[in-house]
Amino acid sequence: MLNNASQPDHAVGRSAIDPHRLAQIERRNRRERWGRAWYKFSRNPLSVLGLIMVVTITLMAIFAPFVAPYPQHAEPFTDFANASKPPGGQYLFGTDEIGRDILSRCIFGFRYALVMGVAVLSLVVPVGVLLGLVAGYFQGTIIDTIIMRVTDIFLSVPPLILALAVASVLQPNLTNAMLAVSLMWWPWYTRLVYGLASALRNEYFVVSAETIGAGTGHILFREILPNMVSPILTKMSLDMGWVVIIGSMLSFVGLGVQPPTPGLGTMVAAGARFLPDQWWIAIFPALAIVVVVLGFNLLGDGLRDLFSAEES
Amino acid sequence: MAETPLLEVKNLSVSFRVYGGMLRVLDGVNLTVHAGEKVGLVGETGCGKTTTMKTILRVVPQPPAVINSGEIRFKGREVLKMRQRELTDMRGQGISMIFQDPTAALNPVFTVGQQLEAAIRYASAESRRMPRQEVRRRAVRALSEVALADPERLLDSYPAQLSGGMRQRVCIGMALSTEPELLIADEPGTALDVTIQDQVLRLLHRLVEEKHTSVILITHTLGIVRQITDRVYVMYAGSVVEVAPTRRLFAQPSHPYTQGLMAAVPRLSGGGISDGIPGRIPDYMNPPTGCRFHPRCPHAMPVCKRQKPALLAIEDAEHQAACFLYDAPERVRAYQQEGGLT
Amino acid sequence: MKALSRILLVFMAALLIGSAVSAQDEARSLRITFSWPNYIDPAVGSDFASSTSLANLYDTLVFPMGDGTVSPWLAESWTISDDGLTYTFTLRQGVMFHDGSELLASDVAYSFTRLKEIGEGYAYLLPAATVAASDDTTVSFTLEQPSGLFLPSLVRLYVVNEDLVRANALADGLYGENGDYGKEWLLTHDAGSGPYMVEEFPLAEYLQMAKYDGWWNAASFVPNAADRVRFIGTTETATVRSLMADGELEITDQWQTNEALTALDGLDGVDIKTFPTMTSFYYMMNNRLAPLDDVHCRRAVAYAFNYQQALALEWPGTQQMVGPVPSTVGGHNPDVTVYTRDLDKAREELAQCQYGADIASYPIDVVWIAEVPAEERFALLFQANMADIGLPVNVISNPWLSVVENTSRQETSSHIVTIYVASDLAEAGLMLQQRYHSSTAPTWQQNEWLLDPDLDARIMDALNTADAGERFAKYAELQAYIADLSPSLFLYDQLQKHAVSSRVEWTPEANSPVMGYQFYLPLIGVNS
Amino acid sequence: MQRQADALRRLGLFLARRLVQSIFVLFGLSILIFTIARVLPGDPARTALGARAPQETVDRLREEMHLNDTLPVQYTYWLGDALRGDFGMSLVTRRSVTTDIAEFLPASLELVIFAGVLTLVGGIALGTLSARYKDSWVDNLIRILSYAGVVTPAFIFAIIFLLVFGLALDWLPSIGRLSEGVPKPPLVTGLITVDALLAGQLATFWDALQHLIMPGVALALGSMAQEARITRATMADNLNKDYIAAERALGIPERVVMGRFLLKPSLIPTISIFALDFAANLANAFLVELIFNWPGISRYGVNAMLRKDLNAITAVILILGVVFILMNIVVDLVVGALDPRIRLRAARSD
Repeated sequence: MLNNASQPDHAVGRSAIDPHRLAQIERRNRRERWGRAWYKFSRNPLSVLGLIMVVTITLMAIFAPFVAPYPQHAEPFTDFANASKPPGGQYLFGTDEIGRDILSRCIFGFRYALVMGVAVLSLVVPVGVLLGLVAGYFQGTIIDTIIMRVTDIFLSVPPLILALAVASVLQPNLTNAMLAVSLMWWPWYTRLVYGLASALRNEYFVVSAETIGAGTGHILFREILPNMVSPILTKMSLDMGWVVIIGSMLSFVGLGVQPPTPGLGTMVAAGARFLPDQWWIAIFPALAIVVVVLGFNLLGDGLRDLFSAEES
Repeated sequence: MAETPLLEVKNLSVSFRVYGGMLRVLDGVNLTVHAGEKVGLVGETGCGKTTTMKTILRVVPQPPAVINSGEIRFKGREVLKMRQRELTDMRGQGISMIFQDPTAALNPVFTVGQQLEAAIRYASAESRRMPRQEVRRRAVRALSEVALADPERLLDSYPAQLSGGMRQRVCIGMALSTEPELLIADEPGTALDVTIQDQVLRLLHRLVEEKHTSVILITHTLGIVRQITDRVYVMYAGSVVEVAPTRRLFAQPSHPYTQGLMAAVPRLSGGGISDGIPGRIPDYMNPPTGCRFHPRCPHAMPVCKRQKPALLAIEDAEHQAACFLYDAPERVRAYQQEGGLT
Repeated sequence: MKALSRILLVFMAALLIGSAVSAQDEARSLRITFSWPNYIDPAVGSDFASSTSLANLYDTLVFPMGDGTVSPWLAESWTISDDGLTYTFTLRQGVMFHDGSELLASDVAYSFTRLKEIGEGYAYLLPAATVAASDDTTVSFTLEQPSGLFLPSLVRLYVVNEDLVRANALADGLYGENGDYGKEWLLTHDAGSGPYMVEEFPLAEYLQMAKYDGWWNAASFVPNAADRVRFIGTTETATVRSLMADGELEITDQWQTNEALTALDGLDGVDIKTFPTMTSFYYMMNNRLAPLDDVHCRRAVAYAFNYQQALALEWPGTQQMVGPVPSTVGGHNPDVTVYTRDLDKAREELAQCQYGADIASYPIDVVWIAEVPAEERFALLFQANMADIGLPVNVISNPWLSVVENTSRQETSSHIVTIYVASDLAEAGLMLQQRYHSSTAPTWQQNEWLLDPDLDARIMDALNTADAGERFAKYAELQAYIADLSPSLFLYDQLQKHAVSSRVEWTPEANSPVMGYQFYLPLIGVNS
Repeated sequence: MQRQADALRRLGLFLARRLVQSIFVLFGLSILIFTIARVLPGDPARTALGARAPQETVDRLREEMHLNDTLPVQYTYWLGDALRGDFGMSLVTRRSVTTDIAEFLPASLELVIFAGVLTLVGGIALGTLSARYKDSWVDNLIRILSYAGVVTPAFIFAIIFLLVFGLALDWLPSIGRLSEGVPKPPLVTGLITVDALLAGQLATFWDALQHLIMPGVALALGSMAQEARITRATMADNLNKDYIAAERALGIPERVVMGRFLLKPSLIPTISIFALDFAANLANAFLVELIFNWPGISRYGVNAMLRKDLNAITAVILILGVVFILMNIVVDLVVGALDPRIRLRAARSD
């Protein structure tokens, strides 16, 4: 799991005579390592597919107003004359019961899915990682006990149900849904990082940094943290998919994105009333969810393979 | 020479498929073992000894391994064409193998007894019908034979509870428990310290002598080869480069690689051999053309780069070396006149 | 592999045998889907599923008729004292509860006391009174003040079996010596005398009832009345569709979308049945929030909305509301101002409104109920229509509980909340009280916040008028007054729609529009 | 004998330690949920009785629920009641939450256990198949299907199954746990299939089983795909281990090597993930339960959340927490049973 490959470079860096040349070497090494990594990554067509999907979805989300055929359909809009049109020429994915283009709404739906994922992870990862680092480094102390027991409490219930409980207490909207999911998600990072940190803290480079009197902050963030970047990145990529699923389930029961804002889960829930005859109203948003999750899963698996291969 | 050899390997080539291409690990291996014979196989780490042996037993993981060509005959039957059933019959009773690292070769989640008893139970059609107690009795005997005390208790232990030496003995006991005709011993005891290694080898030697088992002994340690084996194969980078009766090999090492190897003799264990010869074992992804040893060979000639040498008799067919130096003298002259290589 | 396929084979065979065994039994079975939960305690239940169950499990003193009047039922006759305060009922003899004991006047008195003390469900409909059973067949109620609603509201006084309830009451409860008043037991059991009785009630799944052959009025059962009725607690479109297609459902719930109903209509042997209800769809405007605190602005909005297009989004046959109450209730006034889309008039009204010149800087929020997704399209239509007079609109969805919370205080009440309101009785006055009396302002039933003491007094006066003709005349005046005030947008009277199997003989339109009586089971026939 | 007694003692110690930890975690969890539930605006007593209930009844209920006390005091009352198995009244069903859970938990357990069996059997079988025929078309097909399974939410499967097998083909019953007219077995475990077998009612058993298939499979597919992927990865990894080559070299038949010597060490990650999936399914099943009108605990819990039914919410989450923790203990036991190294390490640390 651990990527110790960077360590020798690091050790050399300490005893260096010509820092300029060393920096050059390090740059070249890094370039080579990235090159090798990319080569390995690109050998697996599924990982590349995942990357392409994620990049495409992200671009579509960012440039939704330009990509979507009918961007105004993602806003309050009615066209009852074209309501519930099946997929076809003018509307590739058909229209919903209000006459809105489902393709356009799905493209905007990517936005909210990604916003949710990015917001949740950017809240959760720093907090979870920091707590895990501290608890792992101060293993056996009271700090460790407090942090990890609280973590255990959050981990003792499936995250979805707790997120639902929190979301149900708050006003239903995207922000609160993100807060609810975040509140339940950080412990998973704490636990991951805790395990890694408590293994790393006895490594020679940490011990040697301690002996030369490096500060706690330096040890935590410059010595330990860089060595767990790959598992964290992998987990983040896989988690993006999960957050999207959980977000869509919250929206499905009405606790997430509120209509007429086109949240994918909201659209599935609204479309489910028209099954099976107007299947496109529910199925395309559902497929959109699957595509997002699939993209991040493929990418995450690719990263995991890559990092685990690098380690061996 | 009229009788069928026990084992005959002809021109065996095996590659490994990896990210970025194929590793051509075995490049035309030839090897013969006669009934009752003890054959040594020496060469640097990574030269393909273990792969050859695993391929003979067809336990090399496929994929990533791909058998490109060659024949393997055990008692005249073609191993590469065997069906699963025949393979299972051949393994154990016919050929059995002691793996290099006893820790890795023992399944960590089963007791010694469970593994040993399975080996005994599935050895033959008769043994499959044996009552449990009989299997157990034989398992106890197999452990006693390898001089392990308190075998009853050992049978109920997990590998993690044993010392390295005990694990090695267990592996030997297991390999012999099926009473094989041919035993492949892959560097037995390398993982152990020298005194225990010595004990283990003595034990192995004694057992195969008692049971008249044919042996292929893979080792780095030339001293052991000298003590135990009748004949020696020397491998380099996926091919056999020299074969001779043990005494003749030591008296007159002929292939430049073997000569280098002998020069390195004082070193006891694996990695050291190459210190005697400049350079490293080649990259299997893009191996050297012609003779794979030529980049490191002090006598290299242009032809060595062009063409792969076949095994050539030194004095008679018992001693052969794959080197153009042993071609007909006039040809050797012609090769040498082509000029230096470097 | 072989072993696996053998197991599979056995399994498949077992399935076949299993399905053969579980084939339908002979009894006539009627299955209807409902929106859950279903509270069958007469002092608790009040929504559609509950009202329907209660109407069939229990009997009442009087019975609601299709023409809006009530007829004798458990009570054979009654007298009203001259001051209009005391009602004395003479009970029918020989009415047996489901457990075989006889229904007596004391049971009626107990039921009334129990309902009022618990205070949930329909308790608020019945006016405060003292009740006394002078003998086994005579029970009298003395009101604190005269009420025109007392007699009609008796259709919500379900008579429970006192002994049975007492026997099953938990000692520990909120109601003093009455313990829990049998609430826990009555959740899943009945103590009634009605035409059907509870057979099985797994709370989250369905309510199964069996025909009660000992019913006092057994002669009214249609010959092919169902032996067993199951109210199934689901409204999921796909599930309902699957049940209907497989012949495992006779009547669907009323919550299916128009699209789903059209599709169901396409199935063999399934038709759509519609009938008017006492439910209307209102856009409740907050009359205390700018710009809707100006009557001219409210009228401008009322003239700008496109009612015809809204009706086109509903099931064919749906009618625009005429005035502030559903046209099915007694005392409805058909001659009131009815707003139709007329942009000229709208602009005229807007010009008179104090915010008219600057209307674009008074955006209004329209809140629709998230649990009723069909409301979204009307909200979006409203938004599009208001753009025509320059009024900006935000469309917002809120879950029901938030709406309840927000409408309970004036400062959190939005500009407009879109709500379906059902009248509990076929009385125009009751709907007026529910919608516009100050007492309901802090509830979801009124987002208007009229808080007009004069109007309150007029409504109460009308309700307390015992004479029906006089009462209805007062109702008519009130309706005209409110229509001119334009406190709300009166969208349409809801048409109730069900997909019905052709095996079923059902004429809900002949029944009383009082909620629950459309499914009066003794009158519904099922053919096999 | 001595060894056995030793092992039992160690097991007892392990369980005792885990139980103490669990009690601590549950205690913390109860504080967490109680806090979440009580920050809700509004009067729970009023909400419970409805807008029209008389004020005096509401006051009495407030008194009974100790709502007039401070939060910590309320919590102690609540905890005391909860320890006695009394979680108060549910607002949705209007009866004691304990009764509700006793009724709805077995239904969910039956569903989740059925899905769990499918997950385990299917996941391991597919994973083994995939590993055995690595890189062949079988492997590729299974891998693609697994991906589809992992990324598709269970409720989408549920809808598809309902439309295909319930509606279009009409092979399986769409809703509930039993068909109309099929006799209910006497209540023993609450799992209808088990109770029917205990009572010898075969017809009921088959009917209940048919009702289980669609929701069970819909729920199982996701975790089954996950298990298959994990099993494949571990097996493919272990397949290259020397001990497998050694066991093959000893002439042990392929079927024994694969089915015994490879399977056991490969199951450890699978089992760990499985147990967590099992507990998570109990909570995540609500949309599946909704679609198939399955009277389960998670549908009940989510309904409670949507209706702000505080007593039910707290109780359901606590119960799920208990199941989750129990499953974690079971994982530790099973993994310990599968892997002697873990057992030995645990023994040393004692």
